[in-house]
Amino acid sequence: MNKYLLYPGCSLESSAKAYAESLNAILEPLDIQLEEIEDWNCCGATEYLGINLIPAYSLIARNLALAVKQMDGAHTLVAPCSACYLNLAKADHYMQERPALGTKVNEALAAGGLEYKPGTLDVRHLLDVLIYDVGLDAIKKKVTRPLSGLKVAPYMGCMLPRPDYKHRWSDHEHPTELEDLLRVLGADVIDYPLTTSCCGGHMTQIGPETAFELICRLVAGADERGAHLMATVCPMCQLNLDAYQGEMNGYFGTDYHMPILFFTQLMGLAFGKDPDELGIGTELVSSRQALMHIGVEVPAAPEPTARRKKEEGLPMPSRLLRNGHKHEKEAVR
Amino acid sequence: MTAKPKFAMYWAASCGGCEIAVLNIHEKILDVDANFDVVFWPVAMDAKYKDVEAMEDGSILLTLFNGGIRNDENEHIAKLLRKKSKILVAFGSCANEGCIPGLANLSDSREIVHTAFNTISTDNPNQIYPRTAFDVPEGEIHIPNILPVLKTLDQVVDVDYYMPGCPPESHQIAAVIDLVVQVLQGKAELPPKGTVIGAGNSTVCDECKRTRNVKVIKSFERIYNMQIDPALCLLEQGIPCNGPATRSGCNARCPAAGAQCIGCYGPAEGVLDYGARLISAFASVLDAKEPEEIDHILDGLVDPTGQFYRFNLAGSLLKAGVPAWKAESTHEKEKV
Amino acid sequence: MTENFEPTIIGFTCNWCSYRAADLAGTARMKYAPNVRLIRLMCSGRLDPTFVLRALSSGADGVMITGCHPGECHYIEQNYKALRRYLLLKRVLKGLGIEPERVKLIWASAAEGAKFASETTAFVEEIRKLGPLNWGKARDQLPVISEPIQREEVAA
Amino acid sequence: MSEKKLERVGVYVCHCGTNIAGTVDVVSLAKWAEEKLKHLGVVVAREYKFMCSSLGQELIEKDIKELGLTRVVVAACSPHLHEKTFRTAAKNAGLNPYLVELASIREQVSWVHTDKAVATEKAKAVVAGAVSRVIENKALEEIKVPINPNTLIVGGGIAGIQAALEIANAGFHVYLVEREPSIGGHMAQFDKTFPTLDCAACILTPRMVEAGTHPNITLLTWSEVVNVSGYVGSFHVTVKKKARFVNEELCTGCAICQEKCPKKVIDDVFEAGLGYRKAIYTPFAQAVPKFPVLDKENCTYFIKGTCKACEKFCPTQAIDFNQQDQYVDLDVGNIILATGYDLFDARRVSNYGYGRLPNVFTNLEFERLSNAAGPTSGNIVLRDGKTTPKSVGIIHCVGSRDKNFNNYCSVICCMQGLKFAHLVHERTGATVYNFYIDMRTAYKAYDEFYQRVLEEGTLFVRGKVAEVTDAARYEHEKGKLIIQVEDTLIGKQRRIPVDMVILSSGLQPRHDAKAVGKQFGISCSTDGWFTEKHPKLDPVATMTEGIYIAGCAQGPKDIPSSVAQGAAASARVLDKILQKEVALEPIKASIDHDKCSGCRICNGLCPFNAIAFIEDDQVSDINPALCQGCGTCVAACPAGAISGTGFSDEQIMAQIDGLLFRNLLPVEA
Repeated sequence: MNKYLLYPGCSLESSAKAYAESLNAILEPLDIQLEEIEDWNCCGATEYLGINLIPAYSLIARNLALAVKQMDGAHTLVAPCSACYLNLAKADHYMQERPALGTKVNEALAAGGLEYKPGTLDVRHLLDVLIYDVGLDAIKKKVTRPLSGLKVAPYMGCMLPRPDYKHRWSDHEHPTELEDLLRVLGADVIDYPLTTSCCGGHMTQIGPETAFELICRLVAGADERGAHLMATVCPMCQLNLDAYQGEMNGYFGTDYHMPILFFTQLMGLAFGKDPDELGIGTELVSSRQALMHIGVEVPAAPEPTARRKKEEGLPMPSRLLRNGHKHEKEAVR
Repeated sequence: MTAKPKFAMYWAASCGGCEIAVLNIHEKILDVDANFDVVFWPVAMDAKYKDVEAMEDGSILLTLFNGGIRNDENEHIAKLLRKKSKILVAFGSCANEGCIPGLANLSDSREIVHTAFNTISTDNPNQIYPRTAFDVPEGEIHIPNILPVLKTLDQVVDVDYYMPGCPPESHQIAAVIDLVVQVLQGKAELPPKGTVIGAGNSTVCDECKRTRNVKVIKSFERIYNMQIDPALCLLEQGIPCNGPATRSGCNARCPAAGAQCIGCYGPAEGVLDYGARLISAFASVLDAKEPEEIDHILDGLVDPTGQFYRFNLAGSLLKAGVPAWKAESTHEKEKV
Repeated sequence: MTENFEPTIIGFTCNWCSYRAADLAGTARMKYAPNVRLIRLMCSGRLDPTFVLRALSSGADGVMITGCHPGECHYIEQNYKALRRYLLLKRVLKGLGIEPERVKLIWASAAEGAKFASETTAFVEEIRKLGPLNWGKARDQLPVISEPIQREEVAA
Repeated sequence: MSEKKLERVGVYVCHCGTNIAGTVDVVSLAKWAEEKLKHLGVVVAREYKFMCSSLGQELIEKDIKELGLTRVVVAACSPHLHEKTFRTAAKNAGLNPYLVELASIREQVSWVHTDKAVATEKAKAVVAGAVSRVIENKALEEIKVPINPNTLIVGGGIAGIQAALEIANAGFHVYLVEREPSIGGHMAQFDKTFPTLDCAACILTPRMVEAGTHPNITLLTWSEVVNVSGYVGSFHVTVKKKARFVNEELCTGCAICQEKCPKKVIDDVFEAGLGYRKAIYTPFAQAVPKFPVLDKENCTYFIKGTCKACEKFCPTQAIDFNQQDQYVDLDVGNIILATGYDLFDARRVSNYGYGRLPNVFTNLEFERLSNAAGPTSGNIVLRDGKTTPKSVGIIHCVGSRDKNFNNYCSVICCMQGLKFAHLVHERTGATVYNFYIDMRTAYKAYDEFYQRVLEEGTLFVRGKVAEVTDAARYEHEKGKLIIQVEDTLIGKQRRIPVDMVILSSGLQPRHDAKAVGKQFGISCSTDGWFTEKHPKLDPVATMTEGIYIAGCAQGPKDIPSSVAQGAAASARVLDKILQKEVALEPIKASIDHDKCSGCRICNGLCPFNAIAFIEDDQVSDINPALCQGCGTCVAACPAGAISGTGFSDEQIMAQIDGLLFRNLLPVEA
């Protein structure tokens, strides 16, 4: 039973609860013990580092300092979410590379009686640990219900392979780790060239049209290649592709129905767990149809509660767009 | 030649083994008595410095001087005997290259004195140290001053012949005595000044009976925890044997007895620095290419400085370690 | 006294790599510390520890040994012997109380003029920090050279 | 100083214009040498503007004759430049040339220091060192070594063939060793050559036939050099002739065996993986020699013990299944390495998709596509082997001029890209895009070819291609390869959909270049190409006497340069052969058998096996012919029994003392 320190991150407690549930479900068969860090705090996601470095890195480093206190033997800190993994890795990397930053951050941490010496912890993503520590053979042994017949588009997102400080991934543009894992689970993995293209991140809040464009490329790319569903390794990608797929369809007048699941959910299925243990069914774009290909009965999603009837009012004019005219349909039909 | 030629032997900073080696030539000592008039040999007969001072210059035909120049008394007598002797021979390793006493050159001479009077077995509660000059009613009495760096004989006076060995082998001493006797009888020529006599001009391996193959050193071992193959060269068994660099003449006495040569016969002909030769020879045949591997093998040499300069430090290019030179420079300041 | 102490260093180079690196530094007009005086050997394997001891005991404050990178020796593998002798010699120097850092081994290929220049200057600064060796008062037996060396500026 | 007779030393300080005089006070240096080194034997010290000039040399010659000089020190530039000049001058005046010593006060003093006082001081030390050293120099005679007129050429590409023909035509024998079954090298794979669009086979095969039939050339194909020993004039080389399983005496080259052989194998070497060959094959029709080779790994007989079709149908029973590898021993005087290059593996640039996207081809693959003898008989088609592309993108500098891969420019990819553009236009009428960073068309008629390809309507986009992807975003991109590039001339990102992409991969040193270099005793540059003796003035020679290099083994170059270097290398070899002997530097080691105790420390130190142990005398001995003069054994001998000429202990010890001003007259304080 090899022990790892876990930094769950905010999404696993809210929008990506399914990721957390499916992760717990596969821990036992894979003989991994994840010990959550006491009193961890937000990792600053994508914005904070862009606004103000020192407080952002101090915020992140606080987690590292807390993790060091719970080390006793385990020296790997696992982050299931790509954004958390990247921020924690960046903090450890730049505190080492730029001693001035390191000392300032440690001054900040000292206020809370904490301190972090860069390099003590090995910050790694969950997928990296599963493939390179647990190993594909060990995973293959646990597969009881191979996902054969299920066409999956492997989507690793852009934060894992770039910037790959410690050269953990096979390639910076076309890494094969997720693909190899899904094949071991028996899935029928499609050749998906957009595996590390960006999902828009928080552009859904800042510039929706750009986000919809990026989401559309990813979903259309998977759909064209006949994928039944997409497997992701990051709650933010899952959220963007799943929650905003409807709005994207509305924006482009398309009708995609591409379920977006976490790779841990697929692993759970392959290990023979039932869907509700894995949080399957909570996704907005239902995976019910897709999973029929492997004979998995997903309980019908509860009828969406009738939306509060909007009081009748005057029809709203469509939003004025930046270039003053309604966008022309340049996206794919 | 009516009166027998005069013969002298002196014992400076050394262990006296060379004197015993001379006696060790058994009945040949009678030849010495027969052919020489021993005028000055402190350990064997009673003669005073003033007797030697009274002699004319160059009146002693043959002087065997053994021992390094440790204090100013040694220096004084060395100069005196040089004046009085026709042939001055640096006899034995101490006179030639400093030998074991020369190892004092690794430390500060004042510390040596301090240690000498403070060993566990020394009872010196109120820290009394010898003073080289002391007033007594009869006047000022002196004891010799220790020199900061032990010097070899030829660093103090001009030496005619060198006879290495610690001690020189008795058969070699006997041979030298025969040679001088024959020269006296006009039957032989003295070799050119500065030659090394009583030794071979190759190295110990020449006389060693052990079989020798291409040298590759995989590790250095300590002899006491090894099962030694009696026939094979010791160096090839990992024992750091100085034979390859040590002058021949002793018939490889030690390797024949199963012990490694430690270099008492000094450097081979024309070699400037004995230790450097061994450093180069041993290092060149180490079986490793990466620095870590090389260092790992070298860790087997517990005391490299001792291994390479046990007998030759005072006669080497560096002559002494840093502590001794520091003592010398401060010593100079004190005296002046 | 040490701040304007100008160390004197003897440098051994091998004819095929490091000597040509020094020449290349020259043709490229790279500036480096003037304290090293070079001797050309056919190969770093020709370096006899006696040379180093001779230099140190004759007034040098440091010795620089240079040669081809391991594996690139013109005589195939002779620089490995130089490496082995260097490592053993340093241990003996330590035993004699001489700072082993006074002798340094640097690999420089014929194309590495810049490296040769920068390593030389760096080594001179290291020796300057260690101060004069002054072996056996050897230095003051040295004849006084006509005028003391004033240093307008130390080349970078 | 012992009272042995003083040498009469002349010191000559060169101004070298201002190169030395600019930072070293040459006048005071000469005066200082004359005064302070008089007691060592300096009788004259001059300074002159250009010592290497004939006037400068005459100065020395006159002094030698009139003042009876026995030693000369010239304080000037590096010995690598003018040592020979001043040695010849001394020789002309009757002084043994090895009694001259060069003190380098230019490269190692004036050019690298700025402070004049310090530089002059250092120059004094260098001169003092040189004078002390030259006194210990011994007169030496150059060792004449006979030159074996045979030559070994490794690598049967165009450079190797050219060199072989030049030497063979001059009447001397050549052994041409080639690793592949046939000579021809990479050039044999090309369809056309730029800029003349000559068909590669048409201009190459006649040369191959000439080499194949030349009485003075012995072809050793399907062979590799496994051992090299000896030195210039007498190298001893062992070549392993791999078993062809075809008896060369009986085989007529009728190729029936190739027809009948049932086993098809993908030909990764000659057809660059695009075409097939049989288990028994010749790489291409015009192969020289014409004997096929049986590929043991893929032959059904060797795998299962069945088939033997080739043996059955061979009219002359030339097939011999138990043929063994042969080892051929050759004695040659000189060796030319023309081992060529490897292509950069385009897979390493993952964002160009080679190996993932079917319709991305490398330049070598396209050469085979466009070659009439190629797998598609010259039809340019997509990977499906049927559809002709309507639009083609050619990307230059793949893996070259790129700090992630190879920094250097591979010289030929631009012209090759232009050639491909022309061929695509000519054969398919497709629209062609060339993506380049700089268009490098430097040699004769190259730029004119570029103009011609421009006029044919090729669309040039200046920019480094970011990505080749099949992820279409728009309707018109579906089913195409989209080239994402920043067009730096219009400052915009562009997405250009094409049917086919050709990657102009760069040239790289052979994967085993370092090992081959080590085998022949030459070194490789940091990039891995063989290191030439001098990049500008001596590009075909190496540091090792008697070993020459030619063609792409020395660095990327086009066919004309490779041919020129092949001829140049052969000229260097011919000049050695015609001299019949070569003078070797008399820098040798020798053992004094009286001092040697037979300790055998030195026996394992010589990579040239020059040191042997004489059993009956129980002493070691050095063979002067094999000794290369490195001096490692001189330094290692514990008994000091080995001495070396040219760099003796006495010389170096004296130089150390000189450099440290240890032997100056003590100045009365």
